[in-house]
Amino acid sequence: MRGAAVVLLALGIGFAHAAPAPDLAAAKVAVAAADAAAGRARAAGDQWMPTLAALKAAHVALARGDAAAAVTAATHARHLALLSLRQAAEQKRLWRNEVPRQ
Amino acid sequence: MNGSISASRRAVLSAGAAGALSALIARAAEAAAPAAADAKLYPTAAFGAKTEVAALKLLFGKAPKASSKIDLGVPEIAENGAVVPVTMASGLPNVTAMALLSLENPYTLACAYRLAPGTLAHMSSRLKLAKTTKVVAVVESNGALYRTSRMVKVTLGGCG
Amino acid sequence: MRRWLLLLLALAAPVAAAAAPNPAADRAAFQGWFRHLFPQLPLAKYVDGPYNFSASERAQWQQIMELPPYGFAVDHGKALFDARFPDGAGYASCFPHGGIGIAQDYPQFDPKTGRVVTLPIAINRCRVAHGLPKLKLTTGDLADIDAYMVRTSRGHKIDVVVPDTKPALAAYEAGKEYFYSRRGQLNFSCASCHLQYPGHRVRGDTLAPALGITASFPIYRSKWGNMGTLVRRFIGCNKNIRSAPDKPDSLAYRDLEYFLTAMSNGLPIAGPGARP
Amino acid sequence: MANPILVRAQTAHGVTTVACLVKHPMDSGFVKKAGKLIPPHYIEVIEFTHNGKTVLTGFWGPAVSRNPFFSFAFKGGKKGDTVGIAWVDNKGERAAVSAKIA
Repeated sequence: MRGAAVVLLALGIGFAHAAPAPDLAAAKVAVAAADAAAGRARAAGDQWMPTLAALKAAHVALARGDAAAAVTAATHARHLALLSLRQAAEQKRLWRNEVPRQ
Repeated sequence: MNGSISASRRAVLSAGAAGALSALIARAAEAAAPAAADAKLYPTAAFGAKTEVAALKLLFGKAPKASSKIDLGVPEIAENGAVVPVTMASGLPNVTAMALLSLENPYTLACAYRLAPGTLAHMSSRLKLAKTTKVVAVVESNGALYRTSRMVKVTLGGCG
Repeated sequence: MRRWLLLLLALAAPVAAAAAPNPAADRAAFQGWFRHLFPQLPLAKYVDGPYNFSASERAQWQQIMELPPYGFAVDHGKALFDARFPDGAGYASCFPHGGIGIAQDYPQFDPKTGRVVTLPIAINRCRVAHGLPKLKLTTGDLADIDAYMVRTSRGHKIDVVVPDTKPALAAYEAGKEYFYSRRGQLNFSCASCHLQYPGHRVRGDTLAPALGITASFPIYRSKWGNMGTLVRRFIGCNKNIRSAPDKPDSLAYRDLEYFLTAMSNGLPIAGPGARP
Repeated sequence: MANPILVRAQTAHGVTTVACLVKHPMDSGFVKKAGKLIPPHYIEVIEFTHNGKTVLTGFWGPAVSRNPFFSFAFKGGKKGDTVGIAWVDNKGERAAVSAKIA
């Protein structure tokens, strides 16, 4: 799981840097995608606080017109949300392993 | 006891300080106002001191000797630095004042007490300790100052 | 063929166990786990939480309990509890036995709404029934009223009933799942700390055992400098593991409190409490 | 009741023990809330009397804990005697209470 996070983050950061400066339209798409992922994490009952922090940073950057920063933060937020969704899905099965038995 | 007070007075006058505990309490006794606290008594300068030596000089006008006859009860590790139970007691005769100091706090002097005759040299209070520190207990007995100290470890809580 | 059959049975058994929630069996296993961890510790002592594991912390706590810091809250809570509503009624009218000595029966499952009702939520329901606004569920006046009602119940044995109905058992099971599910960026469950590592330290703090943990709430926490309900602590725990907390009146927290308190049935109410 | 004081005074074997809990924020002036320092607000002088006569005067600095607990003992004092407690803080606010020795 941690490996996956690193790869995803690397991809996200790589994308943000490799692409020619993203425009506001692209930033809006990225923030909307992050919002959607965070919404799914909330619905799954497993939202991470760092997701919310990154999401807020993305919205703030978007509001002041900094498309590059908005894309970076939104990508980070989306990946964190996806990780929490994966954790929630795993725990649907795994939680019973922690229950003490007689 | 009278001797101690006048000695303190002299010391304070010579030190040019405004707030000697002994002298101030002598005034409180003269005023004898029941169930009222007089803000003018507060030894402001002593509470602004940043070292033990300065605080004791301003408060008592003298320096303490080490004593094994003071029981200072502090936890080895504080549960929470904001509420550290501290007890002090002394078997020394004729105790007229007691004080607690925390050497690593922004201001060294934590609290000071003036005891009337018949009041026991035994008390319990709770202090804030900013970090791991030596806590010093000071007792004025028969006009002389005595001190003892103990370390308290203050850890950061993990469970926000 | 026989081997296949055995394997099928082995696979089916845990699934069957999962299908039918059984609070009594869960409680036996839960309390059994703690007896296994601390064979010397009598059941009723669990309500002292972290103070079972360090003589020095226990001594500090006992000094603080000489004149407990929640004293103001209990007095204030009693004054609020005894005050009349504008319609002439009072909190006493909303509860059995006039609200005195009943904290051990909460949380309860309300079949009408299909929801778990904790004591703080019941206090707010009483207000709403008499035309008053709800109070904040985490701290302040409501925590003080809670403190007073819990104080009148001290020593009463916790007796949370999970009715043998589908919705009640579902709420119970949801609370159980919440307790054991890892969440947050740090990947901790409630059980990770309070079932697997009670008595161990997280930096400066000693972890309380989950058994009996609800018995001392609401608590005066030195770190807060005032009173807080169990939900306030849930929120704090969630933040500690980098998990976005739920709303104080969320079903998640109600169900969690339901499960957690039901696991402590038989232990005495010890609240309100004082913690670092 | 804005600033209550809880008192317990008990006498045994000729010694009276007084314990009190004082409701006060005891703000040190070093703690920040929302980025701003909370101004210092602490009790400076606390006076304990037995039947109107001072038995102990305390001087507190900001290092005394919030909602302070304090206990001490004095010789003498009978059941039914009055113990008085009065304090004044650095803002000039004050409170007083008296209790009977039990």
